[in-house]
Amino acid sequence: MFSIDLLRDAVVLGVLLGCFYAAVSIGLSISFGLLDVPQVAHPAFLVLASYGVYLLNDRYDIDPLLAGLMLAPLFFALGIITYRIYYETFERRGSDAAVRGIAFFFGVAFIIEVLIIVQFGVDQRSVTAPYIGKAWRFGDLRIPIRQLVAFAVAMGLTVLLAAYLSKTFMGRAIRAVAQDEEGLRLMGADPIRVKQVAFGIATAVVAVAGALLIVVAPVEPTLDRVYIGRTFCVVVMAGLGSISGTLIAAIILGVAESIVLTLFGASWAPAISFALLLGVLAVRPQGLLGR
Amino acid sequence: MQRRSIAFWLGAVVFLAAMLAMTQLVRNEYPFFAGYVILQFVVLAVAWTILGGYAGYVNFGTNAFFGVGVYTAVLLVKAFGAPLPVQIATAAVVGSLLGLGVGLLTLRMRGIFFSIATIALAIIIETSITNFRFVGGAAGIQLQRPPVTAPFDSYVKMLFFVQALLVVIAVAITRGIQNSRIGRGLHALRDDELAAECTGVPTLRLKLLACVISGALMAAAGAPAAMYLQYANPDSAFNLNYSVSVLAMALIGGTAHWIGPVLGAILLGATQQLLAVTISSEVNVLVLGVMLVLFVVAAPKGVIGLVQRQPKRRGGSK
Amino acid sequence: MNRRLLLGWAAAITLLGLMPAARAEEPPIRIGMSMPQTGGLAGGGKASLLGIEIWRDDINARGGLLGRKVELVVYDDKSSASETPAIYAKLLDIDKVDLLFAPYATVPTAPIMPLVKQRGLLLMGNFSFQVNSKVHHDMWFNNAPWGPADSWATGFLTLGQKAGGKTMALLSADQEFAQNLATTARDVAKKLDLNVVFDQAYPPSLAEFSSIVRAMNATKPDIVFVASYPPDSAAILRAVNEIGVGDNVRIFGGAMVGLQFAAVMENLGSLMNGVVNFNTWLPEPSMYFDGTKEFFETYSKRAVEAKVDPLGYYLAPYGYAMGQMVEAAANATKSLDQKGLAKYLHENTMQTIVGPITFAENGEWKESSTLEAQFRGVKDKNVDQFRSPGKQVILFPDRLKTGDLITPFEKARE
Amino acid sequence: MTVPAAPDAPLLRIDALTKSFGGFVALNDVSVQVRKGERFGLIGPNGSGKTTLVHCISGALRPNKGAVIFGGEDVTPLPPNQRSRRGIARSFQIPRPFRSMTVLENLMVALDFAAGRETLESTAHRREAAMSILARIGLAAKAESPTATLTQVELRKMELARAMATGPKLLISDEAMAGLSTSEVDEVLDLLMSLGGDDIAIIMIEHIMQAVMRFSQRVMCLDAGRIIAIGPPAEVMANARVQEAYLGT
Repeated sequence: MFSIDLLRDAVVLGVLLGCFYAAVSIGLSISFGLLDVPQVAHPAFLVLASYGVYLLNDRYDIDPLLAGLMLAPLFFALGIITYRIYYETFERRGSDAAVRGIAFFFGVAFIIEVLIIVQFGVDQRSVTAPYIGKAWRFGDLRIPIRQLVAFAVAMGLTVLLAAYLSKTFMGRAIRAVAQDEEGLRLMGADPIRVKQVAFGIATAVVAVAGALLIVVAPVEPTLDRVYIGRTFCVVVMAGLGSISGTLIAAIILGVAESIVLTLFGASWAPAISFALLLGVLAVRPQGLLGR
Repeated sequence: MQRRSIAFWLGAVVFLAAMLAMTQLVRNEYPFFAGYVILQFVVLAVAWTILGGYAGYVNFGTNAFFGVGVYTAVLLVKAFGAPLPVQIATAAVVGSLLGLGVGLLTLRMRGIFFSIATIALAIIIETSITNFRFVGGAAGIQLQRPPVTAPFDSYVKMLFFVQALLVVIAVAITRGIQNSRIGRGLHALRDDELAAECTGVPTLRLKLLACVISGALMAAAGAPAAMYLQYANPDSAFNLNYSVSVLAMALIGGTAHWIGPVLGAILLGATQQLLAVTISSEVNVLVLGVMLVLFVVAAPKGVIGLVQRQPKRRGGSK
Repeated sequence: MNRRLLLGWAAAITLLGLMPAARAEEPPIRIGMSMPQTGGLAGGGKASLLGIEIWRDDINARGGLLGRKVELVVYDDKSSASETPAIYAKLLDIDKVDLLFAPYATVPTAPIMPLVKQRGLLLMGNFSFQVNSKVHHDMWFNNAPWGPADSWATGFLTLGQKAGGKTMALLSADQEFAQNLATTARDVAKKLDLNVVFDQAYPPSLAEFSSIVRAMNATKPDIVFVASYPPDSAAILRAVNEIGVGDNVRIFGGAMVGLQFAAVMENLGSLMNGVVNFNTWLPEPSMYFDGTKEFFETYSKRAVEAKVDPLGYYLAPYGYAMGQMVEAAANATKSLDQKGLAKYLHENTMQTIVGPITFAENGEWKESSTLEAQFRGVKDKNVDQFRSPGKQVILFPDRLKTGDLITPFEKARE
Repeated sequence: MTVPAAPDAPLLRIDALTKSFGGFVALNDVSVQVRKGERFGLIGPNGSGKTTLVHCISGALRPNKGAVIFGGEDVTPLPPNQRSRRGIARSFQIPRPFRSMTVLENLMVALDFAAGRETLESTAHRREAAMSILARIGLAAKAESPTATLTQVELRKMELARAMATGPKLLISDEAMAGLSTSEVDEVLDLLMSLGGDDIAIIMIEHIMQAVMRFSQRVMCLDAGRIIAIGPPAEVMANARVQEAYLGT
C-alpha cells in the first residue's frame, strides 16, 4: 500500500504532529535540558494545565489557547515554588541529587494525578473551540485546523524562546548558568535566582502547551505516563537545552511516526520513535544539536 | 567480617527454612499470594539497588527487565513446556544480555541518558511483544500450570518458596558486591565519576557488570510471574508501576546497604497489599506519591538512615 | 410485687432482648469481588459497582437473600491482571466470602479463572470476553450479552453487507479486547465473503489519528469496523470528522468502547451522528423489562453523589442483573451451594432488568443481545438528550430493533 | 605490558597535542617532555590551556591531534583508569572527594584498583598501606572522618594522598594551593616537595609564583594554548612574553 500522495500526506501530517510534540517538550528542554533538573513531573504539569484549561473553557467558555495564556502566570509561580523546593532539598545538599530528585518528581506526578482524579473523575475531558473538529482543504489533502494551531503555537514558542535566550540579559544568563555557574557568579548574577526564573518560564510554557494538549486530543488523568517517554525522548534527541534542536527532533519523530502509521504497520509506531532515539544516542550521544 | 558472613548465611538458612515450614504448615493460601508479590518486589528492589543505589544510575526500565522475564517464561512454556527452573535461568540469561546491550549503548554517557534509554527500551520491547503473536500478542495468553512438585501441596506455595530462594540469591549477590572492591568502586563512581576514573576505577566495566547482574536478577524475578498469574499480557507485564514502585522501595529503604531495599520493599509492598484490600481507591496511588516525596525530602538516607542516626562508617566493610 | 409476675416480666424482657440478637446471629451473605477503581478501566468499574450496590440495597430492603443480609466485599485491582490473584485469595481464604463476582473486563479476570476452576467455585463474569475459552470452567457465567464469540462482528458486518458493502477496513487498538474482536471480525468477513482491504492495529498511546485515517481512506472501504478504547474512540471520531472518510463508506463503527460513557458522549456530541456502534442497553422502547425503569431512577440519583457515569447504560444494569440471577438461583435452590446454583443457572432462564438471560454450555449467553445502534440527531454538550429514545436507534439484533440503518455514513451524519 | 623505557627516555612525552572545543582552540600544537622524578611547574593565565593539558594527560579529555606517550607507551587511546594503573595520578582544581566516604575509604578506592594491588592482597594490608600514606601526608587523625567535615587544606591533602595511593610515577597537582592561606601554602608546598623524588615526577600547576619558583626544576608557561616559554624558573620569569601574558592583560 504505497503511493506518492500517501507519502506526501504522511509527511505533512507528520510535520504538524512533530510541531505538537515540540510544543509539549519545549518546557522540558529548558528545565531538564538547560537546568539539569530531572523534571519527571513535566508531563503531569502538562496534564494539570490541560485540566485547568478545561475548567476555564467549560465554565466560562474561554478559548482554550487564551485560557492557557491566562494560566501561564500561575504556572510561572508554580515553577518558581517547585524549583525553590527542589533546590533547597536536593541541589544544595549535592551528592545524589539526581536520583532523589527523580523520585521526588515522580511522587509529585502521582500526587497531581490523584488530585485530578479526585477533582474531575477518571473520565476523559475535552474542550470546544471554533478550530476544533474542522479541516482545511488543500486540493485532496485535508489538514485538521487544530493541528495547524499546534504548528503555529510550536513555531511561536520556539522563535520567542530562542530570541529570549539569545537577545535578553536574563536569557543569556540562563544559557550561561547551564554551562558555567561559577562564571555567572563572577558576572554578578545569582545563579540560583537565574535558574529559578528559568524554571518558572519553563513551567509557564507548560501551561500553554497544556492548552495545546487538550486542543489536539481529549485528556485523562493518567495521560502523563505516555508523555514521560515521549517528551524526554524529544529533549534528549535534540541535544540537551537546544531549543531549535527540540523542534527538529520533534519533527523527525512526528514524521517517522506518521510514515510508519500510514505506510507500514501502525502497531510498530511507538517502537520506531524510541528506536530512533536509541540510534541517535548510539551515534551522536550529545544529541542532534547538542553542545 | 568472617563472623558477619557466618551470621548472614545462618540468617539466610533460617529464613528459607521458615519459608519452607510456612508452606508446609499454613493451609490458608492468601499469605502466599500476597507474600509472593512482596518477595518479588524484594528481589526487584535489591537488584535495582546494585545499579541505582550503589552506582547512582537510575533504571526506569525495571518493567522492561521484569516483562522480559515474564515473556521468556511464556515463550519457553509455549514452545517446549520447559520446567520452572529452566524458565528462571533462561530469563536471567536474557535479562543479563539485555542489561549488557543497554549498558554498552548508554553507560558511557551521563546517568540521565541511561535512564531515558531504559524508558525507550521498555517501550520498544513491549511493542515487540505486542506484535509477537506466538506469545499471545496484545490479546494476552492464558497458561496451564504443570502439576506441583513435592513437598508442596499447591503451586502458589511452591512459587512463593522459589521467590524466597531468589530473594536469598539476590541479597547474597548484592551483599557480595557491596563488600567487595566492586561495591567500593561503584560508590566512588556514583560520588564522582571522573575522580573515580583518575583514581584507577574502571568505571565502564563496573557499570556494565552492575547492569548485567541487576538485569539478570530482575528478569529472573519476573519469570515465575507467568505461572503465578497463569496469564500474561503486555500491559500487565510491562506496567510502569513496577518501575516506579521499585524505585520508591529502594529509596524509601535507603540505598547505602542491601538491607535498605529489602526493608523498603517489605514496607511499601506490604502497605500496597494492605491498601489494596482495605481502602481500595485513588488513595492507593496517593500513598505511593506522598511516601516518595516525604522520604526523599525528609529522610534522604531512607529507613536505614533513620535507624542508624549516626552512620558510623568504617574503612572496612560490613 | 408478685414474685411470679416479676419472673414473668424478666423472662419476657430477656426474650425481647434476645430476639434481635438471635436474628443478628444469622450472618450476612458476603459476596466478594475486585473492581477496577483506578487505572484505565476505572470508569466502567465504578458504574458496574454502583449497579451491584443498588441490587444489594434493594434486596436488603426486601429482607435479604434467603433471609440473610447481603454484604459486598470489594477491593480495587487497579485495572491490572497482576493484582487479582492475591485479592481473590484474600476473599476466599481470609474474608471467607460466600460467593464470587468477577471484576469488570477480561484482563483482571483472566488470572483468576484457573483459581476458581481448581477450587470448583461459581464465578459470575462481568463483561469479560472469551476468558473461559481455554480454561473450560463449567461454573462460569459471563454476565455480558456478547453471546457466541463472533456474534458481535456478525451483527455489524451483516448490517454493512445489507447496505451494499463489499470491502471492509479494520482498525483496531493493539490491546487484548480489541484484538480478540478483530480476530472474530476477520473470520466473519471471510464467512460473509467481504474483502478486507485495510487491517491495522494501532498502538494504545497514539495521540493523533489523522495519518492513519488518511491511509485507510486510500483503500476506499465500504465498511469500516473500528475496535477502539475510550481515549482513542474520541480521537478517531475527531480525525474522521476532519479528514472525512469518503462517500463510499456505507457503515462506520462497530466496537468503539467509550461511546457508551456519558462524559465521552457529552464531549463528542454531534461528532457521533451516523456512527453505528455496539451497546448493551439503551433507553429504547424495546429495552424495558420488569424493574428497568425503577433501576435507572435510582441509578441517576446515586450516580451524581458517587461521581460516576450519570447515564450508566453500559455496565450498571448488568451489575444489577448479576445480582438478580444469583438471587433467582439461591431462592430456587434454597441454598448457597455453589454446585446447585451453577446447575440452576445452566438450566433456567432468569428474568432480569436487562431481559431474560439463558446461558450456553460455555458460560456465555446462549443468544447474543449485543446491540448495534446508530447515533442520530445528537447535539453538542448535552448529556440529558441521551435519556430520551431515538438518539441511538437499535438496528440489531432484529428482536430488539427500533429502526433501520441510514446509509451511506456521510449522509447519516447530517 | 609496558615496554621498558630506555634509561634516558623521558617519563612523559607530549607530542604535538591539539585540543579544540567547537571553534575555540584550547591547546595548539603543544610538545613537551617530563623526565623521571622531575619537578615541573606549569604556569599561564586563566584560560591558557593548563587544565585542558592536564585533562589530556590524565585521559579525561581526548586530544584532537597529537599523542601522549607515557613510559614509552602511547596512552592516547586509553581511558583514565588505565592511565592511572600505568602510573599517572592527579588532583583536581576544585577538590573532588568521594563525598559519601571517609578519608580512609577514599584512599581504599585507590588501593583497591591500583596496579600493585596483588602485593596488598588482604583488606588489612591495604588499610595499613592507606594509613601509612595518611601518616606521611599528615591526615592520619582524620582517617575516619567523612570528607564533608574536612577543611579546604585537608581536602587538598586528601586528594594528594588519594593520588599517592594509586602508586604513581607521575603526579599532577592542579592548583592544589588555590584559596589557601600563606602558611597553608607552605605546608602543601613542603608536602609536594617531599612526595617528589627519584621515582615520582610531579607536574605542579600554580598561580602563586613564589611557590612555582621554589618548587620547580623547570617551568613551562602556556598562553592561549601555546607554549611561550620553557626552561629554568628564573629564565622563564624573565621572559618578556611571560611578563606580558601575566601583567599585560
